[in-house]
Amino acid sequence: MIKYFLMNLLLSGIWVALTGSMYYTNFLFGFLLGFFVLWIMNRNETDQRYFYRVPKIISFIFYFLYELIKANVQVAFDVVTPKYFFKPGIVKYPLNAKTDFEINLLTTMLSLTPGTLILDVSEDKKTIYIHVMYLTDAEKFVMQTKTGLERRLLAILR
Amino acid sequence: MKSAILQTATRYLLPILLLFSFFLLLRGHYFPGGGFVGGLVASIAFVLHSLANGTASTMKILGYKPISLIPIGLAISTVSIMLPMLFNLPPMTGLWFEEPIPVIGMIGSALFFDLGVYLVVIGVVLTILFTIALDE
Amino acid sequence: MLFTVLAGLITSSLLIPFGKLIKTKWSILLPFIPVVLFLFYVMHVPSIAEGTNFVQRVNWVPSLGVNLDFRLDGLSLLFALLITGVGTAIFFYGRTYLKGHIYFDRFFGYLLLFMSAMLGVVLADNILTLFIFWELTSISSFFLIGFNNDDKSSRDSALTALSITGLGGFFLLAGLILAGNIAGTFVISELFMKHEVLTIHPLYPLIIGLLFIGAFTKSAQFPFHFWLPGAMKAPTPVSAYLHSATMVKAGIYLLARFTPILGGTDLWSISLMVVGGFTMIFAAVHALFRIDLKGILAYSTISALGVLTFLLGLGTPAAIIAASVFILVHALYKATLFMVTGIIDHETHTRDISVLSGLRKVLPPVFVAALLAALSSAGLPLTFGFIGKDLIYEATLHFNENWTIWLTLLAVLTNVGLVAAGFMAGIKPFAGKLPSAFSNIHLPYPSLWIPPLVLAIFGLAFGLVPGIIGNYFNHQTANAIAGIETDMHLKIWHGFNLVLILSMATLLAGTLLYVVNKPSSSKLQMLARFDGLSPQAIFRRLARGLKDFALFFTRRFHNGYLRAYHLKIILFAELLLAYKLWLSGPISIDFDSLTPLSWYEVVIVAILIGALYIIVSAKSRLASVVSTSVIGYCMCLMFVFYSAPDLAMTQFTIDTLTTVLFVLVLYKLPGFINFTSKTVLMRDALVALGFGAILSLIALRVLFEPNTTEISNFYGENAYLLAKGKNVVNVILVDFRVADTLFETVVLSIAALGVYSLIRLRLKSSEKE
Amino acid sequence: MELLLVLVLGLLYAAGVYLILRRSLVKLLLGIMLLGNGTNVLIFLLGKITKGSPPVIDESYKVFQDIYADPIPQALILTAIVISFALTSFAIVLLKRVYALVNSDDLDDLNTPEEEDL
Amino acid sequence: MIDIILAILSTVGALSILFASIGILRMPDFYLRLSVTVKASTLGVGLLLICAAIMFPDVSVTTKAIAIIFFLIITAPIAAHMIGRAAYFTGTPLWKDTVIDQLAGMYNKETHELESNGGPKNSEGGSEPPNIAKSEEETE
Amino acid sequence: MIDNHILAPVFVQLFTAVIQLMFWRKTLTQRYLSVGGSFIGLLVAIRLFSRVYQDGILTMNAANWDAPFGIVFVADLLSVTLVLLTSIACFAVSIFSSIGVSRQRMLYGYFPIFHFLIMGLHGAFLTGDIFNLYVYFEVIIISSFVLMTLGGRKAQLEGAVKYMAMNILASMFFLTGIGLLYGLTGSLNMADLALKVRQVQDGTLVGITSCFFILGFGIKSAVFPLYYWLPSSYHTPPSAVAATFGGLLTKVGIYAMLRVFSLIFVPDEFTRTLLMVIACATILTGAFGAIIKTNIRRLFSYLIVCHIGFMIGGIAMFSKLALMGVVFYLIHDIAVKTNMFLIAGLIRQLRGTMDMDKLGGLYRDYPKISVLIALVLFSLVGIPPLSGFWPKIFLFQEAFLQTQYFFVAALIVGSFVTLYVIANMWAQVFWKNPPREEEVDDRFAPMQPYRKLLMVLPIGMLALTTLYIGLNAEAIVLVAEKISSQLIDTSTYIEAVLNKNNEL
Amino acid sequence: MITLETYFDFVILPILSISAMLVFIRLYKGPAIVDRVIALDLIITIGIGIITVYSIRADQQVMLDVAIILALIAFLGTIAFAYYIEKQKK
Ligand code: NA
Ligand code: NA
Repeated sequence: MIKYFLMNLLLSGIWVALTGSMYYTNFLFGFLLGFFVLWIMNRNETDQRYFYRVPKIISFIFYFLYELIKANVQVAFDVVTPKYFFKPGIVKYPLNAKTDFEINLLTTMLSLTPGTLILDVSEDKKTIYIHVMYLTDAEKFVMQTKTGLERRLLAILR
Repeated sequence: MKSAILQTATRYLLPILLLFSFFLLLRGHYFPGGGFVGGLVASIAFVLHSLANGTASTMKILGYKPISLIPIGLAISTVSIMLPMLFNLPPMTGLWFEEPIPVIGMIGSALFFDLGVYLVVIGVVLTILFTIALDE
Repeated sequence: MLFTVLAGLITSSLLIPFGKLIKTKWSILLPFIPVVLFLFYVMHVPSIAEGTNFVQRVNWVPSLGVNLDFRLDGLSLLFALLITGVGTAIFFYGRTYLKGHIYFDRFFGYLLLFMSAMLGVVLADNILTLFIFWELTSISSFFLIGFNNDDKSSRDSALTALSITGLGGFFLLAGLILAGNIAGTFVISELFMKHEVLTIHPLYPLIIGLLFIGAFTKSAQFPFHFWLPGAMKAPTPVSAYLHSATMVKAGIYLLARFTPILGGTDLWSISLMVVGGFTMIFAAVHALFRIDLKGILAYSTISALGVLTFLLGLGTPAAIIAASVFILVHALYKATLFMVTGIIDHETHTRDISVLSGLRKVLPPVFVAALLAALSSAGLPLTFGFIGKDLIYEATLHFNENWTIWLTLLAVLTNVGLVAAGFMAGIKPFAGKLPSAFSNIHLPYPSLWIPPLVLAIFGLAFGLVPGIIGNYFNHQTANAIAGIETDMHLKIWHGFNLVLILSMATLLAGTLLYVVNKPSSSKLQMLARFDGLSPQAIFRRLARGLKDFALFFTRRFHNGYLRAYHLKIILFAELLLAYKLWLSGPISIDFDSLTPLSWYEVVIVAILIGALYIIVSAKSRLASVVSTSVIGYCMCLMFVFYSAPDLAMTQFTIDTLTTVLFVLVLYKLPGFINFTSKTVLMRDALVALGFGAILSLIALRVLFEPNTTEISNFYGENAYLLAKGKNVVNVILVDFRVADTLFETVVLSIAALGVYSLIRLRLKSSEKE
Repeated sequence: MELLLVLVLGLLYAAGVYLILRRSLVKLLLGIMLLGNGTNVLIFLLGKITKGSPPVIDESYKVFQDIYADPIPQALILTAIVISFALTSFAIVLLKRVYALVNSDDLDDLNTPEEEDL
Repeated sequence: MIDIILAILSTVGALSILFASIGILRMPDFYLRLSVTVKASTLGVGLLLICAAIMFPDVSVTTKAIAIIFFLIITAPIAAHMIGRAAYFTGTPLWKDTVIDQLAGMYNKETHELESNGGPKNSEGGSEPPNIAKSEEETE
Repeated sequence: MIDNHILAPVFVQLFTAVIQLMFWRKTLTQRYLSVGGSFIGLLVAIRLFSRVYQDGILTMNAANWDAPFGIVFVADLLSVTLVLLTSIACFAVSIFSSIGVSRQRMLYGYFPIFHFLIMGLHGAFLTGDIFNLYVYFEVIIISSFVLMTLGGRKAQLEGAVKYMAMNILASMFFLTGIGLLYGLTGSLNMADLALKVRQVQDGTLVGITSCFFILGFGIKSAVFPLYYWLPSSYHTPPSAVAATFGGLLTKVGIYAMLRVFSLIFVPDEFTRTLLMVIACATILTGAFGAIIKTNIRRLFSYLIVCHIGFMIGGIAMFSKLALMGVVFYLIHDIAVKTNMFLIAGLIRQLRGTMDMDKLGGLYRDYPKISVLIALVLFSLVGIPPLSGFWPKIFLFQEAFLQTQYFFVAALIVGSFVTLYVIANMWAQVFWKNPPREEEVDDRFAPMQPYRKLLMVLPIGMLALTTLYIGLNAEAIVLVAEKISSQLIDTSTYIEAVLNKNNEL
Repeated sequence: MITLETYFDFVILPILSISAMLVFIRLYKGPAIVDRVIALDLIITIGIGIITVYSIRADQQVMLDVAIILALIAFLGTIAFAYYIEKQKK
């Protein structure tokens, strides 16, 4: 899989060299072009993970950005209006993520989403404690996150 | 105090910061940066590591006591400064290779001097901070 | 001459390594040094008598005008003979007196040093060289007075003596340099020609004032006389040698030496007459109340020194002749009496004249010596003292008409006292019944009693044949002092005249006084009631006052509080700078030349000021630290705005590190406690704001002062072309000004080493210093 | 704007002076740091400040094409900052030792009577 | 066209930062302040950096901008986590309307270790009451 | 004349220190390195001195940038004389330290830091650049802090805190002054500044700027009313350290003052009056303090203050004669004051205390050492013809010429108090028997002979130096005269630094 | 006509500046030390924003180097505070 990624990078590099334009959009374009070429060439290979994963990553990024903006707007609204709408609380969240890298990525994502903030990870790395701004129901919040962010993230990583 | 998140983060922050410090060191002659800032950033990398994992484990990565970097750095600086005297030039005169080297640019005694500064700064900052941290 | 001066010095320093040797029978070598020197100077007598002067010049510090210039004339020779002659006697006497003393070698070391120094003083032909030896006499005297160093009173006396003579010495130095400056030379024989220049100079009073302080302290003139009785704590040979015969006369020598240079004015004469006159009568009276033999002798010495000063003050040829003779007279009889006292003390272990009596029976040769000396001091005809006294009266009688009676009366009264004192010291212990306690006393070694006897016999011989000393060579002394040819004809018999009547009357009155006066400790105690008014007490009070003031001053300024020091430093800076700023006039601001103002700068500055306020008023350390960081980051932003990226980076990283450091150390500390009162806070705030304002104003002024940019232009133009770098700041750091950077890294390294050792090093208690 | 910097440096000096007149060792340290900053601002200001023109020669040129900020004060301040850092860090550790010894940061508690001299 | 994009990006960025600032000022407790500020400011600065990347034609600027964004993204949550945890540890009170505090009593007092399941096992006074404030006070 | 080797004294010390750092914790090696390095340093200094004495001013353009663009190092006679004296003192202290400093301190970097300190001093004397001078000042300050606190007792920490705070304040004034100077002239090279300062239109600004240097160097050299750090700290560190401090540190302030006020700001009437007032007050302050102290190191500290006043007075009079006095005094003072503190250390070794009330009996027990010490003590007092006497002649002469009678009086008071306290010290420490014989803690007697020798040898060496200064005063006067002429007429210095030898 | 430059100067930079002011008020008020710490952290982040905009406005991309350093190491201060706030309580 890393082989494909490096190949893809090489292709985009060649593209940049060929066109002679160092502008970053050109590089991006070269990357997409390279991806497409690679995908075409390796359609019949057994290991197709790279070609699934890239779209997944892209869709995850958009998902994340959407969540980010949505929540940001919500918080921003709350911040500037005189009345507070939030119901904060600290929630215990059992982790599906196993490795350090997974946990780290998840916590970073969670922390960067407005309304949630990781306070700590338990010693055995099975639980995280999240400070949530808009908490109607702790169980519901845990379920939503599990099916939303964590599932999507793990899908990319595994 | 241990934080798993911080520990994991330092695992990739340490190389990033070190890389960045080299970057600052090498380009100092052309852009903002240089031995001082480079050394400071490098030492911050280790300080961060020690905050996350404990000073003992950072010392293990370093291998040597940071205090031993000080004479090495000073020696490099001093030698690069006295080298011109061999060519009957005043000490501290900049000596340069004729041709520029890719990425780094011109190689000269100034760079060695900066390298000495870089090492001294790392040695100094880490000696100070680790000494205090270990005195608990 | 140089060698004679150095002989003592060299031998003295040889005693440091060879001290043990000289404690053995080799000690017999010691007296030969003064003997040889004495003979050397005796050999010069004929030529000096003919009026020849010897000069020797050895360059030493020519660029300063300080050279080993020596000159032997009548005055120097008299003193040189005294120093070596009495020295010979003292060395023989002292060798026996101190036999077996553990510090025998040290004693003679000092004595030799002293002899050298004294010879140097009298022979020097350069006023600074003279001063050098002058100080050496003080120092050797210090060591000799404090010779019995485990005795507190010895130490105190030594200290007093050194303080008084030392202080006088510094005044003297100032005076000599001033005189030398005005005259343009430090060479004494050249100064003779500058009499006119010096005496009409407006600073003349200052010169002689300084000189007098030097001379009076050394020669124990009132009110500086009190160190001399204290100096009697020294072993008796020392008292005999230094504190009667030679060193105390250094002041007299100085006055005599400077008479032809600075003398001859009313100021000179009157000062000397007043001080000398008062001293001689004051000390003579005091002598009568003493019961300690040495005390009597000390006061009579002071009185005699007063007489000499007085005579020099009179300044007439007659007076000068009198002085030049009296110096010798006094030296001979006083040294004798001291040595006799030493023998008495040595044998009876007391010097109390109310206890001592009848010793003539057990110490006959000593008695002879003492008697001769006492009679000489009383001025009995046929003794040398008689001639001395005659000359004194001669001098007073032939001074200014209006004063004759008073001056003569003064001289007579003093002499009456001196006669009585001389008898008390020289006759009283030997007269009367021998107490049983002293009956088993034996005559000591001849080497102890021969020296005084010899000196006493000299006193008699010179009296019998005054011509051999006086007319032959002493008139050269007088010539040297007067600076002109004097007319000296010493005779045993002048005929029956007023002077003789006065002499006889003095002798009679003195004898009567001796018989009537019964000094006792009760009288002494009565006298002690006036001690509070004595110069000694006044000096002591002054010294204590000075010490108290010193304590007050030191405590006041150096009170242990760092903030108080800072306050004083800052206030001083403010005063200085404010004064300068005030002088420099109004400031004009050229607004057009300023860079435009931006929003973000104002905000950053506002934040910075806010952070400053937090720091200044914070109750919590961490809040202060956070605010310090804020200031650092604001500075960083300012550096970014004003085109200093390197600075911004460094400021930021270093600030972050400092914060980490602070936090590492501070978390243990408790919160600030406010100890200080509101008023103090207000005061400090005012001081601080004042300082800030001053700095701002100065910066503002300098800001609008045009400057050249030659160097920074050079850097800009050559950074790449010559130094191959484009970041000019970095090029400066690693090339143009690399020396700064190298040593800056050294500073960093030292700090790190310091931190390391400060934390790690824990000394064992035995290693603490 | 220069006047702003003039104000800043005055206040930095003032605050620094105020703090070194206090009893607490921590405040003393902070005061010293502020004085250092004040001095830096003064040097920076008197080197004649300019905006938006760092003394870095453009990549494509060998000499400056435009005005540039005076690099000398910057180099001086850089040195001064590093030196201050050295002093400050040593002083901070000194503070730590003092605290360990007298259990406060009150300078008056540190005063040692003369009787304890060696 | 590009100017309009830049204007929008920069405006959104600046406003995010402004909201973060208002948030840190207005929010009633520390955790809320922390929660609001971390992401809003990261987002805001990120957007401004993207503006810079677009404005400067050089690749180096783009890479720098990306690097900065990347560094901010990885460091900001860590910093927030560390300080939040420290605040909780030192008993910084939660807002009075806080709904639930499942962290209460989970820390081992001596070792500072955090348990994962079933609340505190070690006796030590059992489950601690949630650390919810009645009013704001100086807590140092 | 250009000579690329004039920094050799600096480099010798730097190398010694760096190599010692490489032998961290090997105390024996460090001792050998220290003595060896100091010895080489001394030889180098002698060579440099004789070269400069014969050939005149030598310069070295660091990094080959002509003055005023780079940092120039200048060896004029004043510099090399001080370098030579510092080297002598360094050699002596280095030997003394090998015995007089505890092994624990050596384990934690005593020697390297000592050599860094000496390096800083050499650098300060040799540099021709005002900011570079500041850097050396900082080297000196930081290394002296460290030496002072090494293994600190409470009193040492107290001393160090005060020393630190006030010295940093001094640096602040100094650096501010440099900033103002740069603002006025755009230059940092001292010779160049000399020329450019004269072109500044607003003369009052130059005056104001000079005040900052007076303040900065005034604190450094411990003058009234800025002296507090000195008596607060000098009695605390180990004697070898105190010796370095006492002999050399305040003198750097005097050196800097001499340099800056001869070259850049020629003292005007106001400055001279100010300095004269300061000088008199300093002498009295030192004298008062010295009278009341019973601890010999505290006493010496105040004597340092007192004698600094002499030198400041000379600078205030600013004439050839006066400066000869200052330079002579400086030379004498370095040798003597260093030795005084070594002696204090020896006395402590002999008796276990430095309090005069508890001391005694040295003359009885150690007569030869006592004689040696007496020689030094009386040199300090200026008993003629020992070294302290000669410079006073110049000072008196010039004071009379300029009718500075207050200064004459202060000189007399200062000299007298010095005499008194030293004589008193002699009586207390050497003559008097120890008040409690049983409490005498003689650590010297049980030492091995070679260790005894190593302790006394440096004192003897310095005493010989002092003796030479006193007895061969002519040589010193000649040196002082040359230096003084160079200080009065700085054109040779300026030409030597700024000569465009490329164009010649 | 409103150019992007004037927009940055008169809209974006003032907003950022005001934000910094507001955060500083929090830093001033506290109340807890952790509040001050996060305020400090936010000020630095805003500083990065200001530097970015400034570098655009001054056309000085070297200033972004400063921003990189800020972004990389600013959190060290926060972590140090956090570390020792906890330690202090221990
Ligand atoms: Na979130
Ligand atoms: Na740099």
